[in-house]
Amino acid sequence: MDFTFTLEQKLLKENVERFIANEYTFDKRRAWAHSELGFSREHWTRFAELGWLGIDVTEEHGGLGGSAVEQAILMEAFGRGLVVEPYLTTAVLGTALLHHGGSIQQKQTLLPAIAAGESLIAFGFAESQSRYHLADVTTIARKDGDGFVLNGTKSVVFNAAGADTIVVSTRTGGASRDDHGISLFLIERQTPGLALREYATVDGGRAAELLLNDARVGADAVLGNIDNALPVIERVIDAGIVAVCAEAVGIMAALCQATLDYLKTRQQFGRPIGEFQVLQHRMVDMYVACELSRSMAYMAAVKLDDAEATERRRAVSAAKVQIGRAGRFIGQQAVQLHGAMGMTDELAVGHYFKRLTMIESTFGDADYHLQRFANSE
Amino acid sequence: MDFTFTLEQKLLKENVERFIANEYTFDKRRAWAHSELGFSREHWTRFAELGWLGIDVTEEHGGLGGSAVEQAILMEAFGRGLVVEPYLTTAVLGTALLHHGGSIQQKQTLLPAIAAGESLIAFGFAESQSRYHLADVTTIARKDGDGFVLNGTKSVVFNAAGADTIVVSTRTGGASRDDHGISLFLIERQTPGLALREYATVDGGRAAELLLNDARVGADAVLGNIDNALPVIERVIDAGIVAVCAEAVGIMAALCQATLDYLKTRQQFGRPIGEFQVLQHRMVDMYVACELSRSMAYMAAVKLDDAEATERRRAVSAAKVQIGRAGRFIGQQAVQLHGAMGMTDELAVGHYFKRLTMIESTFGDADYHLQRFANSE
Amino acid sequence: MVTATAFNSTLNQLAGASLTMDLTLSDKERAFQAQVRAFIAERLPAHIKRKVEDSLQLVKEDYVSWQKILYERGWMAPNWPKQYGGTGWTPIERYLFEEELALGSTPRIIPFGVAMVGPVIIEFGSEAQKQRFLPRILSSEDLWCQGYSEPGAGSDLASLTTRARRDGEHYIVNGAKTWTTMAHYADWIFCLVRTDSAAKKQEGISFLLIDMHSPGVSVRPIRTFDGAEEINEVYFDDVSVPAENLVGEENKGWTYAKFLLGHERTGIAGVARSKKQLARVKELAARELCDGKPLLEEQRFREKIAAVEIELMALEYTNLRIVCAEQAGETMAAESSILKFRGTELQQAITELLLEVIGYYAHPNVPQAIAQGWNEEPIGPAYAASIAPLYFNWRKTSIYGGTNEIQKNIIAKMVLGL
Amino acid sequence: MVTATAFNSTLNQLAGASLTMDLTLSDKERAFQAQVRAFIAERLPAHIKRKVEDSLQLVKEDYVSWQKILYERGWMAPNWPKQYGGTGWTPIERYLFEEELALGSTPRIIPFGVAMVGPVIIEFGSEAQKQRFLPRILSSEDLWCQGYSEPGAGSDLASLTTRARRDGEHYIVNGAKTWTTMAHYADWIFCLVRTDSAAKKQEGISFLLIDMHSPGVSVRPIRTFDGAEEINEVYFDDVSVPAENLVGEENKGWTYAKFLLGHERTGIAGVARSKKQLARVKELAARELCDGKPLLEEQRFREKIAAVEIELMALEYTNLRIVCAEQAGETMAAESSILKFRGTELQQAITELLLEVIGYYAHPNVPQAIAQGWNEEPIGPAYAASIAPLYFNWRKTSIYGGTNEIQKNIIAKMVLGL
Repeated sequence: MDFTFTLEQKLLKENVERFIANEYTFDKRRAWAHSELGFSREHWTRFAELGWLGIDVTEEHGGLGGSAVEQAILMEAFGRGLVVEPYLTTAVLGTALLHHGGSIQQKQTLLPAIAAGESLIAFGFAESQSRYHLADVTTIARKDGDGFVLNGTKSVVFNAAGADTIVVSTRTGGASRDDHGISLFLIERQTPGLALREYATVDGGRAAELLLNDARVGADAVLGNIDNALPVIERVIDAGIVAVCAEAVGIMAALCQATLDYLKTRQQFGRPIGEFQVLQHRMVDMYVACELSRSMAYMAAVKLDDAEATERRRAVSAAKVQIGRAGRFIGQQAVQLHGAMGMTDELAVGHYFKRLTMIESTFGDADYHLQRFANSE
Repeated sequence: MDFTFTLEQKLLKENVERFIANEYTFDKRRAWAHSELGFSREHWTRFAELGWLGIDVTEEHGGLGGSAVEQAILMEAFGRGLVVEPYLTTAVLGTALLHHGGSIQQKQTLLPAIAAGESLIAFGFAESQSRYHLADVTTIARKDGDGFVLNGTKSVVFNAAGADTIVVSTRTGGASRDDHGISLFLIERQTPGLALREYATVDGGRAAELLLNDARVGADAVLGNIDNALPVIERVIDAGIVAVCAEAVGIMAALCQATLDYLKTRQQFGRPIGEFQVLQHRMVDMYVACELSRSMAYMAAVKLDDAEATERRRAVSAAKVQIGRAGRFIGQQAVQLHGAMGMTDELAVGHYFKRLTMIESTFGDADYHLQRFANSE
Repeated sequence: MVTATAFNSTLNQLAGASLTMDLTLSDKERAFQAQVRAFIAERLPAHIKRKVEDSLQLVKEDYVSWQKILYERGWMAPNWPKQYGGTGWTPIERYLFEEELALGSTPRIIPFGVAMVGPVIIEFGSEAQKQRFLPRILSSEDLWCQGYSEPGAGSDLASLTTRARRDGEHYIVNGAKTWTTMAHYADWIFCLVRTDSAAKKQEGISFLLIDMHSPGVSVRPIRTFDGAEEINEVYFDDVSVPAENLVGEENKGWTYAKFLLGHERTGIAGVARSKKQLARVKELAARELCDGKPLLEEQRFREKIAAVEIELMALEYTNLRIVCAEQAGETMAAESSILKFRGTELQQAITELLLEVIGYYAHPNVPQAIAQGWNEEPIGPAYAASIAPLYFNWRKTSIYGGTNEIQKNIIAKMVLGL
Repeated sequence: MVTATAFNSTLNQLAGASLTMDLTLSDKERAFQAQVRAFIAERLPAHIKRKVEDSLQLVKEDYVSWQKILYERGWMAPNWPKQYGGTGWTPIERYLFEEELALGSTPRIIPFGVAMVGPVIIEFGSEAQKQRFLPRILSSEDLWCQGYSEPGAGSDLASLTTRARRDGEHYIVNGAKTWTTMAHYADWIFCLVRTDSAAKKQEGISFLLIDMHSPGVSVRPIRTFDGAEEINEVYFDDVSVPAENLVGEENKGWTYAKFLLGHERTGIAGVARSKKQLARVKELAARELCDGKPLLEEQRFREKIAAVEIELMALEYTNLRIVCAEQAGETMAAESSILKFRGTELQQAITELLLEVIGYYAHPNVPQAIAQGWNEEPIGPAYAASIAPLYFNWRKTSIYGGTNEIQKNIIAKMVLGL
C-alpha cells in the first residue's frame, strides 16, 4: 500500500501548479472565458506539448499511458486556476470513450489527434427528461442501409460547439430507461442534420443544446457494441467524476486559502476577524472538509483503474457525495466569511463558488450518488 | 387569531410551575422513580384535587373540560420536573381513548374515576414487529360466544403494571398491516390470561411487555367500532404526541437554562466559558431551537382540537419532527457544554437527556413523521 | 432589555388575555385579509406579477409603480403612526398585509425610506424634516438608500471614517460608503458620518440626510458574482449638506442607528415569501422528471422539501407568537435577530432546492432571459434561467444588514446575557 | 509546526517515492495481516469476543487477560522502540495491526500505560524508571491511570492545583484528580502536580508517578448517567512519593504532557472499530422489521447508513494518507486532532443509528443484561439492551481527552496559524 505521490507525479504536480500560478491569473482567465472560442488555443497546444492531453493515451498512440491519478493531479491544479480549456471533455471523457468503446481503427484515428491537441471531443449523454440517469435515453438511432439515422435532442453538452467530434448516446432498442438497447455514435461536427445552440455556462464555460434531425452516420460511427453501450458510458462517466472531484478539491483548497488569508488580514473591531473563535472553527471545518475530499478524490482515482466494477462504482459515488457536500459547504462559507466582499464579481471567490456549484450537479448530484452507493452492495 | 395564553391558562401555568419548583426536586424525583410503585400516589391524589387529571374529562364526568393547550402547559412543566407520574398514559391517552372510542357506558364508568385519580390506564399499541406503524397489528382477538379471546404480545407498554385497565389494539379482521380489521379492547388488569413483565425504562419510568394468552373479555370490552378502530388510535396517539412534544419543550428549556447557568459560572482559562464565542453561538442555536419547538408544540396542541384530520396530522407530525431534531441537538449539546460534569449521574442534565432521547422514539421518530408529513398532502 | 431569565420571559410570555388560544382568523381579520387580497389581485400590474413569480429582474419603474399604487390606497406605511400616514392597523393586521403582499407576488417594498429612515425621522427628526421628507417617502417621489457600511467598516460599523465637517450652516462631507443597495436609483441617502474624530468610536457619529443629486456625490456600481448590479459604492467629495439635514443632535447618530436596527420586525423573517417560493419548488418538481416520473413523486425529494417546510412552519408560528405578543402589548428584545438569521437560512435552503430541481439546466448562463423584454426560445425549461442567479444572489441575505454571525452575537448578548 | 501554508503542505504532501499509488496491500503486508488475524482468531477467548461484539461490559480480567496474550506474543507495544519491547513494525503494519484488533472484536488496549505514560518514560524518564516501569507495563502487571484533570481544571489543564511539596527524598502530595478512567483498576497513576506555586501557570508543573496503593490515596467512583462506573475521583492526602518517581526535571512537566498529547496517532480515529460497528447497524437493521420488510430494505434508512459509511471512508483514507506519509518519513502537526474530532463524531453518529434501529426497545433499562453472567430471557431482541447505554456512554468521546472544541482550537492554531 502506498497512498503517496511518486516522484514523477510530484514533478507533474509542480509543473502544472507552476503553470497555473504564473500564467493562469484570474484576469487572464476571465478574458479567455469571454473570448469567441471560450478558451485559449495557445494553451491547448501547450497542453499537448507538455503531454497533458495524452495522459490517458497509450504510448503506441502518442500518449503517456498514465493513470487517473495523474489526471487528478492536473485537474486539481486546473481547479485552482479555474481553467476553461476543454480538458475534461476531450482528454478525460473523450479518451475514455475511445479506450473502453473504440475500435482499433477509431483509436488509431482519434487518440493521436487528441494527444496532439488536434482533435476536440464532446459527449452528449444527458437529455431533458433524463436527469442523471444514463440509461434514460430517448434519442433514436434507426438503422438505415449501412448506416444509421439519428433523431433527438441532447441537453447541456459541454464544449460541444468547439468539438470536432461529438459522441452521443442513443437508443437502438429496448424501452426507455432499459439498460439494454443503448448505443454510442461518433458524429462529425459538420454532419448535416446536426444543429447546436451554444451558450455560456454560469461557471465561465461553454455548452450547447444538440439537435439531431435525421442526422445520418455510417456504420463506422458506432462506438462499441450496438445495444450494449451502457457499461462503457458508466465507466466513462466514472472517469469524468474522478476528474471533476479532483478539480473540486483544487477549488476548495483555493477557497480555503483565500478565506484563511482574508481572516488573517481583514480587521474588524480592532483585530483580525480570524481571532473570532466562531470563524476559527468554521475555518477548521472547511479545512478538514477539504482534506477529507482530497483523500476521497485520490482514492477514487486509484480505484477507477484498479478495482472491479462494483468497488469502482462505490468508490466513485462515495467521492462524489463527499465532494458534493463539502463543496457546497466550503463554497457557501467562503462567500460568507468574506462578507460583502465575497459577493462581488471582482473577487475570484464567487467564481470558484459558481464552478463548485456546477460540479455538484455534473454527472449526478450527491443525492443521486448516495442512492447509487447505498444500492450497490 | 390569538397565539397567547388566556388568563386561566397563565394561572394554571403558574400553579404547576410552582409545584414543580417547590416540591418536585431532582432528589425526590429520583427516590420516587426508584420506589416500588415508580411514582408518588400522594402526588396523584394531589393532581386529581387540582383538577389536572380531569383536563380532558368533560364537566358532566367530573372533569374540567379543558383543551390540549392546558394539557401542554402541564406537560411542559412536567418536563422541567421530569415527572414520573403516569399522566401521559392515563390523563392523555386514557381519556382520549374514551372520548374518541368509548361508549356512553364506558365513559360514565371510567372518566370520573380517572379524573378522581382512582383509575389508571395504559395503552398497548406497539408490537415487536410494528415499529411505529399503528396498523401493523398481529395480536388476535377472536370472537367467542358473546365475548372475545385475545392472543398476542404488546411491546413496551408504558406504565402497564400500575394500570387498572389496559387498552390494547388487536386484529379482528384483514391481513397484517391492513387499515381495516383493527379493534380496541379494554382489559382489566386482573384478567386471566393477561401477563406482564415489568421493567424500568432508561428515563426513570416503567413499562412492560404484555402477553395475552387466551385472555377472555366480554362484548362490553370493545372500545369503539369493531374493525374500525384505526382512526381512533391515530387520534389518540396524536394527542400523546402533542403531550410529549410539550414535555420535551419543558426539558429543552430546563437544559438550556442549566447550560446557560453553567456557561456563566464555570471558569476556564481565567474567564467564564460563556465568553468563548463558539459556546455563545452554540447556546444561541440551542435557545432558538427550543423556542421554535415551543411554537410548534402549542401550534400542534391548538390544531389537535381545532383542525380537520389531514391538517391535524400534518401539524402533529411537523411538531414531532421539529422536537425530535431539536431535542437530540439540545440534549447532546447540553451534555457537551457541561463537559465531563455533563456525563455524571449526579447532575440532572444526563437525566433530561435520557428522557428527551426516549421521547424521540415515542409514538414515532423524526424519520417516521417526516414521511407521514411528506405524504399527507 | 431581557437577560438570562429569557427562557421564562419574552417569547415564553404568551401574554394577553383572550378567551382561547386560536390560530384561525377572526371574522374581522378574515375580512381584512380578503380586502387586501382583492386589492392586490385587481391592481398589481400583470407584467410585474409575472416577474416576481418567475424571479426575473425588476427595474426601478416596477418598484415605484407598485409603491404608488399602495400609496394611493393609503397602504404604503403600515409601520408608521397614523398621523404621518400610517394605517392604524394592529400587529396582526400588519402581519396579514405582509403575507398577502408576498402571496400575491408583489415586488418587495424598498425598505430604505418607509421602513428605515422614515421611523428615524418620525422618532428623532425635526418638525420641518417630518413635513419635508415623510410625504415624499410615502409617495415614492423620493427613493432612499442607506449609507452605513464603508470599505473599512463592515460588521464593525462604528469604525466608520466618512467625515462631516461643520462649516457655517453646512456640513462638508468627505468619504465613501459601500454595499449601498439601490444607490443608483436613490434620490437621498441617510448616512452615518463622523462629526467628532476625537471622541470614542461610537460617540462622535451623526445621522445626516444627503441629497444624492448634490455636487460631489458619485456612484459606482459594484457587480455581484451572480451578474446583478444592485449594490454600489457612493463617494462624497466635499459635498455640502445643509445643517438642517442633521437628524436629532450632533454626535448622537449611533443612538438613532441602534434604534433603527431591530426596529422592524414584521416581515423580517420573510416567511410568506418563503412559503410562496417553496410552493414553486413543488410546482417545478412536479414538472421535472426522474426515472420517468415527476421528481415530486420521488420519496427522497418529497421528504427533503418536507423537512424545509417543517422548519418554515416552526419559524412561522414563532413569528406569530411574537406578533401576538406585540398585539398584547409586550416589548420585545432581540427577536428580530432570531427572525432574521433563521429566515435567511430558510430562504437560502429553498434556493438550494430550486437548484437541485433543475439539475443540468442550472448550467446555462442566459442573463438576457431574466432581464426585461426577452422573447427568445428558452434553453431548457423556461423557469430554469433565473434559478442559479437566484441561488447565487441569495447568499447575500446572510451577509447584508448584519451577518448572521453578528445576529447571533446580538442574541447571545441581549437575550442570553452572555 | 506547520502554519498557513498548510493547504500546500502537511496532508497535501503525499510524500515518499514509490512506483505507483496503490491502495491494495503488498504481499508482505497481506502476509502480516493474515498472521495477525490468525493469531487473534486462535487466541482471543470466546467469551471476551462475544462481550466486545455485543457491547457488553468488560471487567478488569477481560482487559488484562487479553493484554497478557498480546504480551506473550510480543505485540503489546507496537508504538515503542524495539529496544524496550516494541515490535519494529512500519506505520502501515501498525495500522493494519490496529485494524485487525478492531475487526477481530478484541478489547481495547488500556491506553494509560502502553500508549501514554510508556512513551513519556521512554523519552524523558531515567534509566532506573525505564527498567522499573516499562516491563511491568508490557506484562500488564501494573495497570495505570491518568491524573490530569481536576475538579476546577478541565479543558484548562494548566490551572491545576494538586500540590507536591518536596520533603527530603520525597514529595508530599495533596489534592484531587477527577474523571480518572479506570482508577479503580489501577496500580499506578501518572500525575501533573504543581511543584512551584509562585511560577506562571504552565511552569511550576511536574510529572510524577504515584503508587495507587500508597497511604493517603483514595478513590471514589463517579457514576455516569448511562449507569457505568468507569471514572473516578482520586484524592491525595499527604501522600508520600519517592523523589525518584519524578519524571525528567522538576517544573518541566508541562513539556512532557504536551509531548503526550498528540503523540499517539494510529488508531485514534477508531476507523476500524467504527466500520465494525457500522456492520452491526446493517446486521441489526436486517433483523428489525418495518412495514413487514427488513428495515435495511427501507431506502431512507439504507441511505442514512450509506451517508455515515461515506463519511467514514473519507476519514479512513485520510488516516491512510497520514500513515503513508509517516511511513515516508514525514513529521506531522495537528493530524491527531483532526482524527480525534472526526473519529468521535462518527462513532457517535453510529450509536445514533443503532438507537434508531431498535425503536421502542431502547426504552427498557436492564443493566443486568449487559453485565457479566446474565442468562435470563431478554426483553425484546437480545441485542437491544446494550444500545441505549452505549449511545449515552459514547457522548463522552467528544469530551474526554480534550473536548472536540479544544481539538478545533488546536487545529486553528497549529495548522492554520489562527
